[in-house]
Amino acid sequence: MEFVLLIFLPIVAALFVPFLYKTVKNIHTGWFVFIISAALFIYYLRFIEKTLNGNVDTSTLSWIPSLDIAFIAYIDGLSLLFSLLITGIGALVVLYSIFYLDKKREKLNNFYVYLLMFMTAMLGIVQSDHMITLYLFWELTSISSFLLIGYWYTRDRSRFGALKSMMITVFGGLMMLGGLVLLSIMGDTYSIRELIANASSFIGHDYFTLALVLVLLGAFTKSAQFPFYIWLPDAMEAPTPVSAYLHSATMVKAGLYLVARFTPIFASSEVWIWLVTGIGLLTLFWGSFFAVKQTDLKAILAFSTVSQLGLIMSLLGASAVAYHVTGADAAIFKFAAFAAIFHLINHAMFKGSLFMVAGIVDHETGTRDIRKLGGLMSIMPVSFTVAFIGSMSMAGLPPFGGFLSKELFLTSMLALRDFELFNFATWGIIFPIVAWVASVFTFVYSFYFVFKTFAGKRKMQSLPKEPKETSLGMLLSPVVLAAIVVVIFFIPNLIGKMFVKPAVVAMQSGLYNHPDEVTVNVSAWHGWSPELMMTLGIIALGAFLFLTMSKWQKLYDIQPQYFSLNALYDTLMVFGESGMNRLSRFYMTGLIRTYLVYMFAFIAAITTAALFIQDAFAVDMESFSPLNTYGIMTAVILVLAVVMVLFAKTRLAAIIALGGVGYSVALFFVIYKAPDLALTQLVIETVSVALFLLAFHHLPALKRHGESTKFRLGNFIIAAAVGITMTLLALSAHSQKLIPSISQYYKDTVFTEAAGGNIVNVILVDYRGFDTLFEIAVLAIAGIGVYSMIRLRLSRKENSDENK
Amino acid sequence: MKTNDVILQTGTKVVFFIIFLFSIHIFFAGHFAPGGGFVGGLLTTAAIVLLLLAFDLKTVQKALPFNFMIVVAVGLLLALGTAAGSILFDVPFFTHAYDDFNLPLFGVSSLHTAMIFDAGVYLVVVGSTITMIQTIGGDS
Amino acid sequence: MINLLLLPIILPFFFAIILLFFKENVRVQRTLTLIGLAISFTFSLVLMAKVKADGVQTLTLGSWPAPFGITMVSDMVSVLLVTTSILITFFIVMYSFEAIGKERERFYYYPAVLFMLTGVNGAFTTGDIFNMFVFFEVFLMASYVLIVLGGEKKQLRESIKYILVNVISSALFVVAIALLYSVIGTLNMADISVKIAEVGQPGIITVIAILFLLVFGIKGAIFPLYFWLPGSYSAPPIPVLALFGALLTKIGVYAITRTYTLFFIHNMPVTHELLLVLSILTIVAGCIGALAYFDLKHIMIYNIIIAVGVILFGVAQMNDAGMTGAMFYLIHDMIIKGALFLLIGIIIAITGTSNLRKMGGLMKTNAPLGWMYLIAAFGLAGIPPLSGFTGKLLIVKGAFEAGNVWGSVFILASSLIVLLSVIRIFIYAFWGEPVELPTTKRRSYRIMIVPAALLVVISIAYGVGTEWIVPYMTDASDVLLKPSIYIDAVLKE
Amino acid sequence: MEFVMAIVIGILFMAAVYLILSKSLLRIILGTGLLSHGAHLLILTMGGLGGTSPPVLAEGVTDYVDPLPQALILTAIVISFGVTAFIIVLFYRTYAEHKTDNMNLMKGNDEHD
Repeated sequence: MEFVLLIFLPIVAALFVPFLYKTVKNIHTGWFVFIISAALFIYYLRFIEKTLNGNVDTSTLSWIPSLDIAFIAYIDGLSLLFSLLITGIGALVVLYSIFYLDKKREKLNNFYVYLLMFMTAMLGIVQSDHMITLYLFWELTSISSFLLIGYWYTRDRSRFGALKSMMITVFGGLMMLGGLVLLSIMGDTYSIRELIANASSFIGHDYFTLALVLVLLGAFTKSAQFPFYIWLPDAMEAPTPVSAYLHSATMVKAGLYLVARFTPIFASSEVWIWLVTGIGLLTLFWGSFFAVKQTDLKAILAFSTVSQLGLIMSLLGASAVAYHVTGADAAIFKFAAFAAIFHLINHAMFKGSLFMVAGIVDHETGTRDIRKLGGLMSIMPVSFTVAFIGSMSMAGLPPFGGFLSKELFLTSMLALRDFELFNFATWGIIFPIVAWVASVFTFVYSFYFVFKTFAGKRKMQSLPKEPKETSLGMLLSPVVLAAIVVVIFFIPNLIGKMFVKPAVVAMQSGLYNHPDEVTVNVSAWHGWSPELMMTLGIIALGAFLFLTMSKWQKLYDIQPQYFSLNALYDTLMVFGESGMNRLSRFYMTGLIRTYLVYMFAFIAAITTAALFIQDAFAVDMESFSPLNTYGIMTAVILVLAVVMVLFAKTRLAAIIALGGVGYSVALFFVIYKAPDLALTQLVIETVSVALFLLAFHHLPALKRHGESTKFRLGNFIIAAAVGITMTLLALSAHSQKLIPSISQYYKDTVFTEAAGGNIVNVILVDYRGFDTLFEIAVLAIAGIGVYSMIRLRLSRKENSDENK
Repeated sequence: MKTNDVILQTGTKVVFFIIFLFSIHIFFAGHFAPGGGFVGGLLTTAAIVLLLLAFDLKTVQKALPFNFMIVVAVGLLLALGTAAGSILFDVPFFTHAYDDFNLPLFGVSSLHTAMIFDAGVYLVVVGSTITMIQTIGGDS
Repeated sequence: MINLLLLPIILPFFFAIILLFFKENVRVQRTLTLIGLAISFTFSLVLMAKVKADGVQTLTLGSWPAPFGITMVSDMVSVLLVTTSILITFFIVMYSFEAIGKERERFYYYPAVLFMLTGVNGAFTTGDIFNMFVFFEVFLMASYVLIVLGGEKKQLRESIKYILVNVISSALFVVAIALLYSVIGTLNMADISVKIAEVGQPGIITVIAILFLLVFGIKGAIFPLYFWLPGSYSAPPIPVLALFGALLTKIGVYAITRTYTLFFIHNMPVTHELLLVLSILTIVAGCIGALAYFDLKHIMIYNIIIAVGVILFGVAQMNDAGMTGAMFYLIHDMIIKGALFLLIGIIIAITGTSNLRKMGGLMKTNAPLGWMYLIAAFGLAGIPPLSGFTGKLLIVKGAFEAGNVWGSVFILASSLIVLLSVIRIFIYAFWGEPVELPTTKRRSYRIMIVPAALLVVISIAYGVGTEWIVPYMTDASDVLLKPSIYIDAVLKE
Repeated sequence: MEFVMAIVIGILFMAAVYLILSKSLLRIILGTGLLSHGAHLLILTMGGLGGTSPPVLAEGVTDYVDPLPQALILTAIVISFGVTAFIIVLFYRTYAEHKTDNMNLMKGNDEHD
């Protein structure tokens, strides 16, 4: 079985969704989608056997072999773990959505099409070994996320959020593509595995750091790291199942996946370790700090997600240190990798359940505003329990999974102090401090989320709906997730063996041969270690802050609205519209003269510059033919006629003067032995003048329309520049005849081969008859144009956009 | 004024025929002396313009009852056809043929397919310029 | 059949002439136009197969030896462009049945379209620099007729500007040819290449090279010669705009590509660096415009300019990846621009306005249109696996390989602006609260949507089926990068 | 003689550009006329002006003028004639519709609404 095809199963299934939605009216379309994702989940479970032993499996579907582009599904511990999360949580979310979205009121066909599209995209990202197709799926997640956030597209906030998320994530994706292409050039392959295998050959390449930064831009934008996180809170406009799925458990983890996947390549770089760890910690702190400020349940969760993603990111950064140290020191950084993956699993579970609860509260009370909520504990006991479990896990308290991974996290951060390279000895102390402060805020917002909603006084009058416990169906998924959160606490090492260790081996390839070599043993009790002390501190300070929250929460209002990253984004977007509009207005005047001035100035400037810089200007008097009296006389006449055209006061004078120029040109043709030209020019000039005269009574009088002196001076300068350029060009080109003309051939063959005597005419009808054929076509088309211009007059309206 | 008009008109008729004949001459001269389809065509046009100046548009249209757009099309077809004739013989497009023929009236004359092509040129030039002049003149 | 390579030029020409006989009979005109285009398309496919199998096809007209007669050359570059042009014209003609109106149809609309196609195909195929000028004039003259056809106030006003600019550029074209002829003494492009190589491109030829860049740059709308384009292109009805947008600027791009790969190749640090800088500035200018407007037509028109910049950026790399990418992107852009213009034409027909702020909620009434638009928009922005991706990927790769790292990153970033500009149309027109549609003006768009849909489908196929297209594109890029292939084919004895 | 011609050509281009940049439509059209004259004379000059015989075969003549530029000019002349005719009509139709020949009053479609 080519399991690469399974990546496409959801999107192929999506093709049937609209059909099912239309025909099978009484069954919720979600059930079909549920079956797909559940089936995939079960299928992927089978791979655990393989990854347990560190084995991998690949499957290829070729796409553009000539450009070496293919879909290569590659399943190792890391991609399997993600695939399971995607399909497993996917199935639960779909189950939840079946009860959450009303099949009568909502356009379910669209919803599930997007969701299935997204599932394919995610599976593609985590399984792709080929960087180009990885990018393909990467953008597909951005697109499906765009469509899902904009699902209720008549709402302003939805559209705003959809665009924002797309702009930021697609930007990251494009930059990432740049990085991937650079990698492919340096490593001469598109395959990630092969890159990892010969990474040593291009470390230190000129492009190495640039590629690193570009790839990280992709990861950071997708995983909502500082300062790109701003799209995530606005993405909460999506229906809650979407938030639970995309914006907590899967899509945002794609960035983490990418960092994990590329760790073996980039870990050697100092920039990588500093950026990933530093930005991760900053994001952790930032997210947790601002989560407390929020009043919308989903917004709190969004910021908490940002913060948790930062936590995992920093762990991934720390894990790269393992490539720089050996022995006992290395063990602790290998530890970080374990912690990262472990927390990733925990987070997916508890955050998924929390989002679902937030959805339930919204569904049953009609609001997500935490200021209007309170005391729901007794009305919605099951929901409360789930929320409690999730929040406590998030706060890092026992007996929940989050506690374990939090401890591992603190251990890793403490270890960073002792890392000797890259200035860590000096600055490393910052890491545990920031980690600790952030954990305090994490504690605060976790409590804030669950207790402000469920404990305290009931505020019935402020609720739009009479609250009640929700249906069993909707509770099913969050309960399952909450149960897992508890279970993980008790069997962390089993989880570690089954999922985490194989993933760690995949991630830190080169450091291990077999998953069993990852010697991490998680235990709830690990002695009176510094970590535990820190945890106790967190609980103490966190509890204090939570209890006094109403006193200091106002402090957040000090931050002015215009001084934030969101404001920066808004400014950029406004700049993109009205700013560009103003800029464009500045030079797009709508006047053809302005445009011609730009063009002529550029043409004259660049040609003259090139002429002199390239040392191409030359006047070779030898090459010129001797002066000729008639020629000079004609030249004088011509120039006089030109001057008359310039200074003509009436249209008739101008037309006659123009004719004068034409006849002087004809004279030149006579002088320079071009009888055909002379004849033609003569007749054409006559016919042209006749045309002018025929059109005469349609023409306006010759007016200058008050051209100011400045205006005319400007025109004169441009005109003089162009004129001089032409003279210089003509002189230079004539003085540098490098190769004689081909025309001797015509003189030799005109009689013998073409049976003619007038060479010019024979060239026209024979040697270059093709020119003539199409030149008369031009004349014919001009005739058609004149005819239809005069005869067809559709409207005198200024604006007629409906195509007549 | 009336007499003047009559004199002018009669004069013009004469001049018209002179120019017209000259234009035909120029057209045939083209292959060996200055001239050819263009100039021939343009001269014919000039002759007709002269008529237009002397008479009014309607009279001229009556005298020359062609749809000049069709003249253009025929001219184009003629030119294209001459050039495309070579397709039938599978020689490169535009390969002309010429030979001496013994014609009943003209005696031995050299006939060249380029001449047919040039006739097409002539027709197009006449057709399109007259179309332009007629439509411009007819526009009020 | 040695004249095969002429058929895509001659057939539209022939049908255009025939149409002149049927001025009043619109039905006959429509039928003949479609038949003519279908036949031309068939022969262009045959020609493409022949070029693929036997290499560059050449024909020196009138049986004269090569540099003396006019040589027509069909290499993969030209035959690809010719085929695509015919195809797009076919769909636009189909669209015109509903969109252009009986009046225009009666006044030589179809002949003008076919004449323009003749000129376009001729310009793509000719191997003679002066003959290229003649073909330029053919399609220009036809485009003058098309842009002004109907004589609406706006059309007249904008036509003057359009014609003025093109008259200037034609004069410069003649000047450039005259200068080149003075120095090198020949007009045949292969011969020019040989002779320039002989004298090693001294300064004067570099200057002439720059002059040619400016001439073609005016047609191709590169910075700072593009200013005339947005205003002029927005004046004519949508089918004409679509034709212009899909075909005309591409001729400028083609001509730059041809001259800058075939003969002006001995002083690249000057000429190609200039091209590179101008192409980037072109993209910048296009991006500014694409964001600045709230008018459907303007947004799309500025996207034409961006695409020109991207293609020329690829060409300026002068390496395999860059050139193949440029070819990919060139053909992609013709197809997708055709599709997008037709689609926005339908939007304008439905809403009765081209102002984005006056639209909304079309998703409720015209969902299929919305999806098609979205796909085309993503294709334009180069989202894989749609049609714009491969080209952009290769261009970016080529630029990295050539060491233009920041240029490459810039190209990637510009895709975001392209995406933003076209997604904004989607968000404003299709999302949001539905606005009241002018019922009186609304009419069936079903006929119009067929050609648009077909073009979208072709663009999808172009992206997904890249594998089948690659060999053609690599052939095209080979012949561009190895002038000897072209020269040998023309000057063979 | 080419030197003089180069200057004449320069003057033609200069006058043409000057007229094209002015506000009056009529003057703009005059400018395009001068422009094509300049271009044609340039081709002629580039072909060399030193020949003694027109390129029509005659007994005992060998020093023909280069015929190729002449053929090119002829083509160019006809084309510019077509364009000129078109422009004249376009011009007066525009004038009729817009009731002005002042280009400054024909601001384009670049309104930034």
